[in-house]
Amino acid sequence: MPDVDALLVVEEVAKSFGGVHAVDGASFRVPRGSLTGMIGPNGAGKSTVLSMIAGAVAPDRGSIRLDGQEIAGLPSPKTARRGVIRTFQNASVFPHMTVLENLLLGVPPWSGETVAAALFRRHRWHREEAQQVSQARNLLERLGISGMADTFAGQLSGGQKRLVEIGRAMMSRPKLLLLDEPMAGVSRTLAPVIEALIADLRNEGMTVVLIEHELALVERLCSPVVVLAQGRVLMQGEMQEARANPEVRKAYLVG
Amino acid sequence: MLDGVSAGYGGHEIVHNVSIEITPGRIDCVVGPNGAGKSTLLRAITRDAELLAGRIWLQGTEISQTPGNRLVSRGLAWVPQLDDVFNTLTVRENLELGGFLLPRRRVAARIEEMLELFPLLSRLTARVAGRLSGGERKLLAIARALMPSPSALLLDEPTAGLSPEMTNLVLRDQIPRLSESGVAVLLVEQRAIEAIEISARVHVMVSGAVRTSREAQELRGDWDELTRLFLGEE
Amino acid sequence: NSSAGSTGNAQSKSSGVKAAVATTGSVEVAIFHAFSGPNAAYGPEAGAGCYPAERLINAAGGILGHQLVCTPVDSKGDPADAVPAANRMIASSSNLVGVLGGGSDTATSVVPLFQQAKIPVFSTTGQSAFDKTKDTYFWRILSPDAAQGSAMAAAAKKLGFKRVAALFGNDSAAQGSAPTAVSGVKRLRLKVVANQTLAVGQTSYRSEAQAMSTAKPQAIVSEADPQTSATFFSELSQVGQVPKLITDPVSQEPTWRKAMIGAIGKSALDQRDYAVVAYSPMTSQAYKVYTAALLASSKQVSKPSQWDADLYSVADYDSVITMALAMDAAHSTKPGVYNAYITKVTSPAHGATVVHTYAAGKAALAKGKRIQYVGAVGPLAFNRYHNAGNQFAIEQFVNGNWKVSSVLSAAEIRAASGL
Amino acid sequence: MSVFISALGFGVVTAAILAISAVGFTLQFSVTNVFNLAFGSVMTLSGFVAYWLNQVGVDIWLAMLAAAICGGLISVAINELLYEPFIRHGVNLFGMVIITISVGLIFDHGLQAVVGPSFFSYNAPAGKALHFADFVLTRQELAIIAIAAALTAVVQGALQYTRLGKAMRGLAVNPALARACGVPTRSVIALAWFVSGALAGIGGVALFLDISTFTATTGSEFLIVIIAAAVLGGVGSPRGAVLGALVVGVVTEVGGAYWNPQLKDVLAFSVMIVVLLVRPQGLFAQLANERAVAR
Amino acid sequence: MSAGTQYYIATILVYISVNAIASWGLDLQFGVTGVLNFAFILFQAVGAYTAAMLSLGPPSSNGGFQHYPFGVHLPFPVPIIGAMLVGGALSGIVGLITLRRLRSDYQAMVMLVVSVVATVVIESVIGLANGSAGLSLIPNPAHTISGVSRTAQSWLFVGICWLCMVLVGVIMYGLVYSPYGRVLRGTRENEAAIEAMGRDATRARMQVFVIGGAFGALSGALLAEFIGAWAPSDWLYPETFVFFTAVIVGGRGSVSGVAIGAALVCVGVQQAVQYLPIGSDPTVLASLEWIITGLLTMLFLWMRPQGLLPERRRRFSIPELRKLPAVGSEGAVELDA
Ligand SMILES: Nc1ncnc2c1ncn2[C@@H]1O[C@H](COP(=O)(O)OP(=O)(O)OP(=O)(O)O)[C@@H](O)[C@H]1O
Ligand SMILES: Nc1ncnc2c1ncn2[C@@H]1O[C@H](COP(=O)(O)OP(=O)(O)OP(=O)(O)O)[C@@H](O)[C@H]1O
Ligand SMILES: [Mg+2]
Ligand SMILES: [Mg+2]
Repeated sequence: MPDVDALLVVEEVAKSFGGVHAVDGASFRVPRGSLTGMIGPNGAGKSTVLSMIAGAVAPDRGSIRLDGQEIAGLPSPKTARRGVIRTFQNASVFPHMTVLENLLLGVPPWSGETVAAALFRRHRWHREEAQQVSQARNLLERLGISGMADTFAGQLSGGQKRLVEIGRAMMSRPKLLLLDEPMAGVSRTLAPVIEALIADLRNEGMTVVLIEHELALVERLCSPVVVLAQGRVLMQGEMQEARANPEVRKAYLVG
Repeated sequence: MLDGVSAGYGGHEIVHNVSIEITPGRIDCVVGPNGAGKSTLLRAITRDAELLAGRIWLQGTEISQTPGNRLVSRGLAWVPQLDDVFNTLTVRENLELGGFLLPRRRVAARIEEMLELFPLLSRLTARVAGRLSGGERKLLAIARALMPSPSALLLDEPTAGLSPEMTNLVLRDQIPRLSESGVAVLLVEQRAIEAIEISARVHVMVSGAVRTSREAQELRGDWDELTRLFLGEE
Repeated sequence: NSSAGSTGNAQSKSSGVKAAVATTGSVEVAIFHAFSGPNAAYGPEAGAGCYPAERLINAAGGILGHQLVCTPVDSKGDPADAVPAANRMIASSSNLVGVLGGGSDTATSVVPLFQQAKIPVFSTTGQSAFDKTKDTYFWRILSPDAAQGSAMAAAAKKLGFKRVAALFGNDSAAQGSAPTAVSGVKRLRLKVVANQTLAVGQTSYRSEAQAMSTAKPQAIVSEADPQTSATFFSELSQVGQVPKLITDPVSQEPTWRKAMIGAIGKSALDQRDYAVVAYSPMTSQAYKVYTAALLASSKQVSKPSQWDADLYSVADYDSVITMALAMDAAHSTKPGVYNAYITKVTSPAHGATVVHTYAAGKAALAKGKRIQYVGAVGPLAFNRYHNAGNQFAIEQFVNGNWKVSSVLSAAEIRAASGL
Repeated sequence: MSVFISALGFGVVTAAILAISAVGFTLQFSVTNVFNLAFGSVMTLSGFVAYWLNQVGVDIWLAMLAAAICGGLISVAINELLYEPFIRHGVNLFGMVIITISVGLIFDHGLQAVVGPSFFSYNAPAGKALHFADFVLTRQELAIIAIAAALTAVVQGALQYTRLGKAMRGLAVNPALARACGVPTRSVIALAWFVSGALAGIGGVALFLDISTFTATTGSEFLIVIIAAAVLGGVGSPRGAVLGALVVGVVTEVGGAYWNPQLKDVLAFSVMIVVLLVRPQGLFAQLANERAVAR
Repeated sequence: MSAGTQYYIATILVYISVNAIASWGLDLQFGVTGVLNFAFILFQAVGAYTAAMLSLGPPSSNGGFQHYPFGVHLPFPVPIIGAMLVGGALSGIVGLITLRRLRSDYQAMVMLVVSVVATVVIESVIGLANGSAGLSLIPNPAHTISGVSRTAQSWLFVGICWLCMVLVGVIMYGLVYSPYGRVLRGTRENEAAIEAMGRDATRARMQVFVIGGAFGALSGALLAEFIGAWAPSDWLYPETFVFFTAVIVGGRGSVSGVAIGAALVCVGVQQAVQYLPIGSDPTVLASLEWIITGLLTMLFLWMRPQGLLPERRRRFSIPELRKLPAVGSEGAVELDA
């Protein structure tokens, strides 16, 4: 029975890659409107869980329900259209396209993206695009890279690519945003920007899942947190509980 | 033996001015968050990343200019973090390639020694390495690196993907034993606490630079201090 | 039509376009054929006809005071390349008076261009599409491929074979004669024990050779390019006996012989091969003049002797001489003018002087006489579709030369073609 | 039945020639990561070297040896002088495909400009046909089959059991680790190119012997079939290449015997496509990992 | 200008437009979307054959010397449109087979094989398209206009071709520089990311396969009508690489660049070689053309991998954006290099 306040329910999902049990029966739920943190040591299976939710990897077993609807095994474009948007752990931009265009690809598929519309409804998509462009510019300004709008994304530094990727995900105004270590490789000056951004998103009511290694940040932002280790969920609860939980503490530092 | 090393890829500097000394019979441990440059540091030693500045010595000889494939004969061995075995070769073939520079007749004997050292591997010799479990695979990678009996060993997260038992075996058992037999070990580990327990010195690396180097005893058991350093809570 | 392959490359003094500019006062005949690609033999083959004619005409003082120049232009053997090449040629030479060209590979696309440009084109295409063409600038001396096929069937009958196999390449040249050859053999009540079409250019025909060997024909009626023939017959000789061969002018091409000798050996080839070719009394005066001029043209034609029995070369020689005489008769080198005189200098007419060389024709015309040029291939009797057609003979290679072993009568060929 | 058996015999001959070349092609790809579409040109060029030697009276089997050495050297030279610099220049896998095509075009047409668009054949009698039940094979064909069997066995065996072979396989999957094991990667890569080129040379001469006449583009035309065999077997796997060659060879000849022989290649290619639809990685695909060609 | 010169110029112009159309088709697939279609020439051929059969009339109509399964005599522009439809449909079928399951390097090789298979089939099964003799006497629509000179007719055909080119060019601009084109480029750049953003990469590839195939077919239809004949020797598989060279030289993904590349490589090189002062041996000239094509490709990949006119970087100018929401504000989005 679907939980009323849970947007996403993950039950007993498992995935192994040629003998490696990356995820081994993980269950947790993501409350609607929450900023759920996901922590765990390297190789705990966080990214794999994320990929399964986003449809990039089909789980071997288990169920994933979004708003009560089963999405496990749905291919990633379809999952994305249901409003689940993810970022990648190694920032994944479109290198030979400008930053602004990268952001525009974040907008959910819109009218200008079919052959007929691209050709015959130019006015309409021009208008829509103009709106999207100004929105994208605002976002770039917020991200502090508005000067880079016309640069090829491939020429950016790692941290800037990350910003572009987050920006792209934000453009899509998803139901569920999955962020895989958005702070990794981001400079100290940019990190607070992203942090503020994520906080804003939560305040605006978006549901976010955040994978992050920096526990202080997780503590500041996330509630609840899901702790993964060795492909299983160790606990789900508040960060303080997690910190206090010796098992978690040991798992996080020791494995 | 590392002196002011800066390294990176394609001219882009990732590791800045790192100096670390490792000595036979001692374990040095490098810890730090993801992307700190730990692996790059090791790759700089093995010539897989560009050495942009600084010099590297191995047992008194400078090896900063030595091509990557000559380092083995100088006694250096390396277990990479990822891609640590030859996926399509069998376990035995992996070990044979590890002993590429050994005299032919030594190879078989040395493989037997390795199998004794890692009994788990002995029933896997005919298996293709790519289909091993993560832990088995890592053991194989370590065994492969040990084939030429190196005098210095670079281990990049040898316990990643290992089960707790396996981790124990590797960290508590094998590595100290190697070290005791006179090998200089440079260990990169995410399992900081366990690594510190077996190490002599700990180097905390953040954003491409060594933030502190301390004797391991100072940190042992002091989780909070370690967490502070390691998680970047200053 | 003739088929692929050659060792000789035509060489002229300067490039096609340059020649037109450099030799003012001269008139130009283009050798518009494939010099590259699978049909690369066509070009040199036509060159072996054009250059001897050029030599003789110029030796006789040229045409109306103009020197004649042969210019090679590569059609590459495919229509898409041939069309721009033809248009470029027409555009860039102001003194182009005639074209040798448009083989079976390109004729349908380029002949209309020459028609438009009002330039006479002497084609060697074997396609039936031109049997009743309305193109007034189109001229064809040799019979179409269909007639060739019938002649091959008639030859099989004449040579007394009962069990006959057909073996043709799937290229356009071979496919021109294949249908009439097969239907002819059937019409003559011979047994067709095998009828094979080879996909040209394959690396092996073992299955086909095996099937052929099993069928045990007394003779194989065949046309295929050198490489295909060589591969097939070399494999046939490995699995069994190579029977007699009834071939077409392709087998007189040096490259075909070279390839086949490599495949089954010279004596084996010469004992078996009966080439059914357009009959021309190769002992005729015109032919002797041609061979002499050909052998003297070694500057422009590499290894000239390899072409001396090649019917297409001979026909191309006759084409150039005919054009030249028509110009003399018309007192004009203008293509649009002299085209109408081509039949006049070749058709038999009462009181016409029969000539066998350009010099003789020119002299007779100068005296105001009407002439009939009887060429190296024989009389050129163009019908109203500008097709001349020819007789056929069976030839064998004896002591280093092609020898006529018998001539096929018109009745014999009619029996095979049913026309 | 006898039709089938004799067709099978012919299939083995075709397969033998294919196997030599396909193993060379695939070996080189797996070790060096360059999809070398100039391979057919190397075959032709070496085949012509053998032709020239043969013309001055050298026995064809000796000439084949010379062609092997020549093919090896040409391959090494192309790699060192062209491919390596381009790779170091940052040209990606797809760009390299285009470059190898260009090199092939330049070779073929350069050769054609020199020798002309003519036909050539070796001076080598095929020998008497030998009958084994329904198999009919000439001495020459038997020799080619023997050479193919020996060569593919040697290559496969060397890869499987010798230290250098293991180094080559190791290099194919993990160059950095191979270097760390002390493998002199540069020389091993050069060796791989040499062996591949030598196989191209032998394959070229065998092909030219078999079809008895050849031109300056014969090798490149045959390359498509080689690729089909290699892809069918799983690019990068010498064992797969041999199996692919067998499938292609037998399907073409048996198919040709029972069906329209003109379409026998089509049949083989269709088999290849169907196999790929069922097993997208080919029959064996152990050495090669997925390589994205386009950007 | 003499009639001959006019024909020559007309020919060049026709070839430029036809090759530009074809190169655009390939550019859409390979340059913009990253699909390596080594069978591209096949779709040009399909277009040519289709147009021929739709305009020649029944096989018996020209004396019955040509064999093809069926034929009708339809007026311009029906054959051309039919060619595009058939070309697109066949493209779709080939795409369904190759694009869905195969990895990209295998895709390329399978395409190459498909191209060869098609040639063998057409040459062997004479009834399909008259074997290697090919189809001829294909009517040129301009020649049916009576009452004008032949020269005028040929210029009319140039007009038809350039009209088609402009139309295809406009479509190319429309597609490439639109949100749709952005999705295509995204597919080329990063498949995982574009799928994570809710776009179906396989579908995008299929679509450009069909559209590009239709463009290829259009070029083939025009070419066949112009030269009046179409045979397997016109579409041997190496011809595809000429288009690849055109795309690389012009600039992958760049609409105007590729048109220039097509003019330069497909027409320019061939014409220029004829004027080279290196003697007359036509054999050498033909070889030289291929050699130059090969060298040009390598030269560009070394010196200027982005091509003559690199793919445009789309900039959105801010000031005009502010003035926007007026309907029909085409100027709002400015394209510059
Ligand atoms: N495609 C794959 N093939 C094989 N193994 C994989 C694959 N993806 C992940 N793994 C393995 O699965 C395990 C979990 O990986 P995952 O990326 O989910 O970890 P993570 O929790 O995100 O770690 P990190 O914090 O380092 O990002 C690891 O051991 C990893 O090596
Ligand atoms: N081959 C490469 N080319 C360019 N940059 C690279 C390469 N490999 C790693 N990097 C970059 O170098 C930085 C340091 O990477 P490195 O692998 O050394 O980190 P690490 O400390 O080992 O991290 P982890 O704990 O995740 O293994 C990262 O930002 C990474 O993106
Ligand atoms: Mg992760
Ligand atoms: Mg690392």
